Amino acid sequence: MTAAQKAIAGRAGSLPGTPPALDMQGVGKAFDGKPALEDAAFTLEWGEVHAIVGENGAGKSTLMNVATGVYAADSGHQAINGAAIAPRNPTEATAGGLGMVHQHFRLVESFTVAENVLLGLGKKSRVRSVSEAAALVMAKSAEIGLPVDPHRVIADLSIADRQRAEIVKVLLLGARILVLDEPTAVLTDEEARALLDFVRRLARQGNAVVLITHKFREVAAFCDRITIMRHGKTVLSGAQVEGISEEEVARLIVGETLATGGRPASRHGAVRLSIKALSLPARAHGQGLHALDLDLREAEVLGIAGVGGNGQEELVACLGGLQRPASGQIILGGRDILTATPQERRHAGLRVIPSDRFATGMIRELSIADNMALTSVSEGAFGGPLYLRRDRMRKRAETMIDAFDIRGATPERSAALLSGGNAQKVLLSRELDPGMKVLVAHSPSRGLDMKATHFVRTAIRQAVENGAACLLISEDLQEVLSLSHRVAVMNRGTIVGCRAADDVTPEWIGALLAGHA
Amino acid sequence: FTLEGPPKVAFIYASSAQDGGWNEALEAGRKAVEEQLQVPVAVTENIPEEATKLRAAIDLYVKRGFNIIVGTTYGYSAPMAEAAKAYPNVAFLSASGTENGPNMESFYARTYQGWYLAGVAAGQATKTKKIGILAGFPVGVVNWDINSFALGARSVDPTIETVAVFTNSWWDPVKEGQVAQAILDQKADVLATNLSATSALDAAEKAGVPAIGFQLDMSHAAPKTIQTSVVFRWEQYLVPTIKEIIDGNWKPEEFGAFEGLDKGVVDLAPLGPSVTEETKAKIETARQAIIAGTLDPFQGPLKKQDGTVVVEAGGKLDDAALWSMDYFVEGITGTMPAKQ
Amino acid sequence: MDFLIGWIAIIPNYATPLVLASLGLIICERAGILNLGAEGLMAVGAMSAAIAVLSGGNPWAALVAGAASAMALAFLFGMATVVLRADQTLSGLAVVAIGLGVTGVVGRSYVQKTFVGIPNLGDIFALERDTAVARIVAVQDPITLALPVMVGLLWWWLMRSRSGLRLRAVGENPAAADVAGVDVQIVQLGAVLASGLLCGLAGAYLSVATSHVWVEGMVASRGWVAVALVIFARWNPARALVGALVFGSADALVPRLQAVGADIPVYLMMTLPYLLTLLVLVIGSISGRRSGEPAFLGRIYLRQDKH
Amino acid sequence: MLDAAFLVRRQQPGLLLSALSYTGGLAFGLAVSAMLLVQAGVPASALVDEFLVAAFLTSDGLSQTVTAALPLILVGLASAVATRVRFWNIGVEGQLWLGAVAATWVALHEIGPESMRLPLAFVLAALAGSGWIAISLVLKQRWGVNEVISSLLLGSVAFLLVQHLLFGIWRDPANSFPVTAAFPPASRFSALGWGQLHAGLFVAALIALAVWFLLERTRAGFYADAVGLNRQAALATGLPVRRTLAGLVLLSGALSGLAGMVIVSGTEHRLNQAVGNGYLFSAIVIAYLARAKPFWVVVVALALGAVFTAGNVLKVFYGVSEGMIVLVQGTVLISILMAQFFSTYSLNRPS
Ligand SMILES: Nc1ncnc2c1ncn2[C@@H]1O[C@H](COP(=O)(O)OP(=O)(O)OP(=O)(O)O)[C@@H](O)[C@H]1O
Ligand SMILES: Nc1ncnc2c1ncn2[C@@H]1O[C@H](COP(=O)(O)OP(=O)(O)OP(=O)(O)O)[C@@H](O)[C@H]1O
Ligand SMILES: [Mg+2]
Ligand SMILES: [Mg+2]
Repeated sequence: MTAAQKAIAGRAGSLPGTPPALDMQGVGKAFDGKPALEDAAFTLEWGEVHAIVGENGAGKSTLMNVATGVYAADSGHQAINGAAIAPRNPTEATAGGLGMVHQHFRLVESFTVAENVLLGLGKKSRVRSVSEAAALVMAKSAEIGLPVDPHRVIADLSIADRQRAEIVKVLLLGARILVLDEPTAVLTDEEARALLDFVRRLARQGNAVVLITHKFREVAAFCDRITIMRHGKTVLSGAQVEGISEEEVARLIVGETLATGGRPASRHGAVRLSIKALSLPARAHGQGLHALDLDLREAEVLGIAGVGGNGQEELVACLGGLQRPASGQIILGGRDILTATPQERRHAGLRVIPSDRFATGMIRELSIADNMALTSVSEGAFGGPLYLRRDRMRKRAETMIDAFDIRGATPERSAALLSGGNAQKVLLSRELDPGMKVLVAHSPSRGLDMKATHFVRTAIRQAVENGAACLLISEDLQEVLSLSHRVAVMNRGTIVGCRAADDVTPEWIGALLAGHA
Repeated sequence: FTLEGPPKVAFIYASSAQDGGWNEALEAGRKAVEEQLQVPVAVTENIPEEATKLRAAIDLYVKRGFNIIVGTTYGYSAPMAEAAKAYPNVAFLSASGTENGPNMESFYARTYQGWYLAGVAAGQATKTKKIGILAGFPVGVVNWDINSFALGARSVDPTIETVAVFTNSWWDPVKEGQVAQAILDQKADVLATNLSATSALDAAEKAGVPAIGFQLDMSHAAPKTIQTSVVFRWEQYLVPTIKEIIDGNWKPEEFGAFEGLDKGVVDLAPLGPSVTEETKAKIETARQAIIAGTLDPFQGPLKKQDGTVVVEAGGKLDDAALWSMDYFVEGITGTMPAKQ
Repeated sequence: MDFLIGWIAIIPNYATPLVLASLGLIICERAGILNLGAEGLMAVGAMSAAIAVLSGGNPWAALVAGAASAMALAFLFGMATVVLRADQTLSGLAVVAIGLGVTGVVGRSYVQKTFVGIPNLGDIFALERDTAVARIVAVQDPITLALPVMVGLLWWWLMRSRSGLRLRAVGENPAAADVAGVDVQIVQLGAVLASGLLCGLAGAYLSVATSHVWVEGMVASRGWVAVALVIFARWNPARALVGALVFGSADALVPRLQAVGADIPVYLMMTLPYLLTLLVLVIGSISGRRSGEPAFLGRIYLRQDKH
Repeated sequence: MLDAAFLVRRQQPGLLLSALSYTGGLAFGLAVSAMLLVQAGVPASALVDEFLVAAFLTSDGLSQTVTAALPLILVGLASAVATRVRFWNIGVEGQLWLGAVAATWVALHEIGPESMRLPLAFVLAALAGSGWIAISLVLKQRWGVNEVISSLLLGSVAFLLVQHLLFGIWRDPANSFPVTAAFPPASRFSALGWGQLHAGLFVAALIALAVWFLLERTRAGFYADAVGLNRQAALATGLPVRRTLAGLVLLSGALSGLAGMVIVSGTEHRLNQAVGNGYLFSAIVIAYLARAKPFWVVVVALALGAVFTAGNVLKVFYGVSEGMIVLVQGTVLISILMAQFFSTYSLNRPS
């Protein structure tokens, strides 16, 4: 920190006599009797960037959703700039100067970015046409350094592009108190830095920013104060970030410290998976794949780094058999599986952990036992085609729940009721079976808390040590580096570089990504 | 056949009794029975033409002592016949039915006789020598109306052409209006409807074209251009028949009751204001001839639309041939919807 | 030639009620509420309009009466689906039952009473029917005449106006609309009422403009055709107009062919509009277009849910 | 604005609450209906009598109820089976018509030896029904054509085909009404000597049992749920998605077709223009109220059969019109639907 920054930081949050931007006290909120918030408190001062961290399900989003009128609190008080207010809907919150970038984007998929902005601006705005809205988007996107094309339809955008669009949309609403719920989860480091730089400038201009994040380095670099939540309670309230160590934060979040594991021991095995000249035509505006080549060895983790939206989703879909590539080869166990069905691929030993658990990985409405059985039922693990042994499914699920320490799970419970981390454990418990030879893991710890992240990485590490090959695709460079033996960089639908993890430098990655304007 | 217990009559309709047409004509007969014979008469509407539903209704009536059941649609015929076997001491009357037995009689009217007279009126009124008629479905009782109508017109002028179109519904006034327009577009200058709704007559009135109705007097729908309506007078059949049943001297006809102009079961509604004296006279002549038996609408020579001869000169169609009539006669422009 | 003119002239008469109803359904479904109740709403509209005329109202006022009473039934539908979040498919079927039932009960004494309806252009302007165009125009009524304008305005409103954008947003992603300050339930309720209005108008058109009489069940499945038409039209008002014209022309052709004595299997010919619609759908799908179905159609929005 | 009441979704509504809101809705709907009926001139005392006593507690009534329920069970299952894989079969009536046509063909043309007539009709009716729905299935699988519209349209086409037959080759030559000649005895389900009840009872019961077993106890049933709830995930986890979907959809068509056969061979003994009418509404309502569970389909179908029986009584003795009966059905249905609100959500007023 520069001296000037320190001076400002010192000022933030401690101006005597100024009412706080947002003050929440004794907030309680239960969903159908299940408490999500209990006596939570939060104070946001003008001029500061305030981090909220905590495990998955700690109540961070819920707290901010209460603040912005999405949920109604069961109890507690809230004041904006000293005036008591309990917004009954997002409109009232917006009127009070609150704006929120939601974890689950609030974008209409069939609209263009500009149309979404026009919608978001609301009835009272003077902007009336899509073209005016588009001009605003261009201006704002240039100002904050997040590229967004106002005329593209959301459905055709990658998750990262959508995140950018969502941020620009909310910023255009002119909120003085801005809440960002995990805004950087899918951005590159560079983009995240640009965004956070911008919001800090915004704060320094007399606004206030709440940043919900799982990344300590963002807290350390960009935030003034930190609030830590656990089990719906505030366990640390508005402490100065300076002087708090990562270990201490981690301890407060989970109540214990975690040893950080290293890379799995590597053996130089034979090639397990070989992708040759894989090509997929680009959709209307979507990313295609262009002559993509990859080799993956036994007992190896190959990390694929890169900015989201550069073909990662498509690569995973092609590998899993959900999309049919136009040309190329995917050789697994000596056989080309390019046109194989997902089922045939499973038989060949391929396992996929998709980035969106509930879209292609699990079935929300089914029970946990059913979800665990999805892949093995057809193999006869639970009786023949004419009679399904539900008792065996149940037993298996019980074993798995124990083995993977899946909290809040019983075999009969619906998977929809699981928190993100525990849902991911259900998925792992199913995919990391003895038959696995190649694991394709796409952002396996996205949105997970530290403890769950640790669990997931340990599980992958173990699997690889047992001989599996793992293709780890992640936008989180730290995740890639912590597990991979080799690192490849993906850009515009193809692999632009690959080297041993030990030789990877930030400059090398930066240069490869620079092609991505 | 003898009735057990005091007479109790029940009428069962397939749709609403106030339908402005077929059912309403029967309903008038029912009221006459109630008034003239002083017997209790119950009514049930909207029993679909399905064996389960009809049989259930009949069972319920019989259980509660009803012993004269009147069904009002051909779709009831078969289940009624089964019920008649199950209840030999109950009398069954089946309008436009097809089954008969020791305690069951189907009844219908020789509507074609009325339609012949309507054809005479139309033949007199047309200037373009083209007249039109719309009808529901191509069943025998409808086909003979159309054919007889055409023959009546041709008795006035053998060059008259009759345009006939089926709406394929008993119940769609919207379509009837649209079909009426299709017929008028063929330059037909007389329009008759064989259906219960009045929208075709409304179209005729608007176009200033002479109109002919059916089942009830439809003059209200086309007060200026109405010629007449071919109407049922079911009381002429129902009152005497039910009286016979009550009196214990009923003997069902082997092939059903099938009366015409002579008994007054079929008749013409009062002729409209635009009908000329000459036409009136012609109609009256034909009526007397039919009643006297000297004129039969389907007497030979009778040719089908395609020219094949159905009846040689001097002959005439018997009742069985009438019931199975599935063709148009010569002089009709139209399509039989499906072929056998 | 005469055949052609007569045919063309009558097509709008077939198409108009279908278009009116499908416009209503499009508005409703663009706001995310699946409305299968058209048949019932039209039935109520047809009966109320007829009663209004038979009790001495003028036919134009009768259209209003038809629209208003169908709106009342639509309001019940809106209470069920929007406020109480009941299943939309089933509620739609319930509306059909209630609509058909109510008309059967209330309308009993109004059956088959002919009345004076909406005059056609020929009567209003005393047109000479000398040219082909005049003959076609003369038999149209003012509602049909206004239809293209209505469709255009509606299209513009839905696709180009800001309030149309807000309505579509509700049907696509109500959570996004919600945080944008759109009152999702009010918009949906409004859209449901609009569908009542337009379906009611469609029904009223059948009794007051086309047949000038009311009988039970006279809607005769036209509501279901409208439901199909909406999907066919990919929720686009302009395409609904085109679809209705196609359907109407096929429908109008069959009796006309009978009237000239064409040797056709009539029932098989009557399958034509249905098969044609299917064919167009298949071609549309083969050419790879988006179905246009609102993403949230038929689903239930609750702010706290994760959608 | 209407969210201002702060609705909260209940995570797992208790059994008691579900049952309460269900019966509450039913009771409310029945109360409104009773008021309507009393208004229409039915004495209040008669209502209980006719609904409970006549429909269930008298021998005649019960046999009518069960007879009416047989095709309802089959179409209800048809709708439920398709619903399980999220395929909206709006063409139940069309498939039913074709099933009836197949059975009629066997009967009128006396196909095969007498003892084989009913089994043959059974097989052909099932094939005809699934053949008809196969069109919608293929259109959907191949080109993504919405099945709601295709099956709805094909339903109308099927009815027109029936008319083509009834007015054409199958028209009764004696009187030319659109009713076929009566089936020979070999093509009729034998009567059980209790009202109109016939051997189709055993057919329907066996089918219901088989469908229950299939959906609730076999692997295919498991696949069906997965495919219905999340197609993408089912595909990704390697389940046979297309086969499951196709199998259940064809089964749905077959069940509708069999309903057609049970009607013509069981009670009508001939084909006419009326036999298939109204079954779509019933099928969808039954499947919904039964939550697509075969056991409950049977229960709800019997209840609906009782409604028909009671409705018949009301029509016959109290002059209640069809409109009133339909109105009552709609009222009860929407009231049950609306009552679900109370078990699905709770109101959470902020302090
Ligand atoms: N709409 C909802 N309905 C029911 N339960 C909910 C809902 N939203 C949140 N919860 C529950 O409330 C708790 C807090 O959830 P919340 O989303 O606030 O966690 P979070 O701290 O934001 O976690 P994450 O880091 O995963 O975003 C969790 O147990 C969650 O399951
Ligand atoms: N910006 C515009 N200005 C004027 N007319 C337009 C505009 N956009 C589209 N149109 C026209 O309006 C009509 C309807 O357009 P609409 O966008 O609703 O259909 P569409 O969604 O483009 O159809 P499809 O889904 O087949 O692409 C079309 O004829 C289209 O060419
Ligand atoms: Mg969160
Ligand atoms: Mg377009």
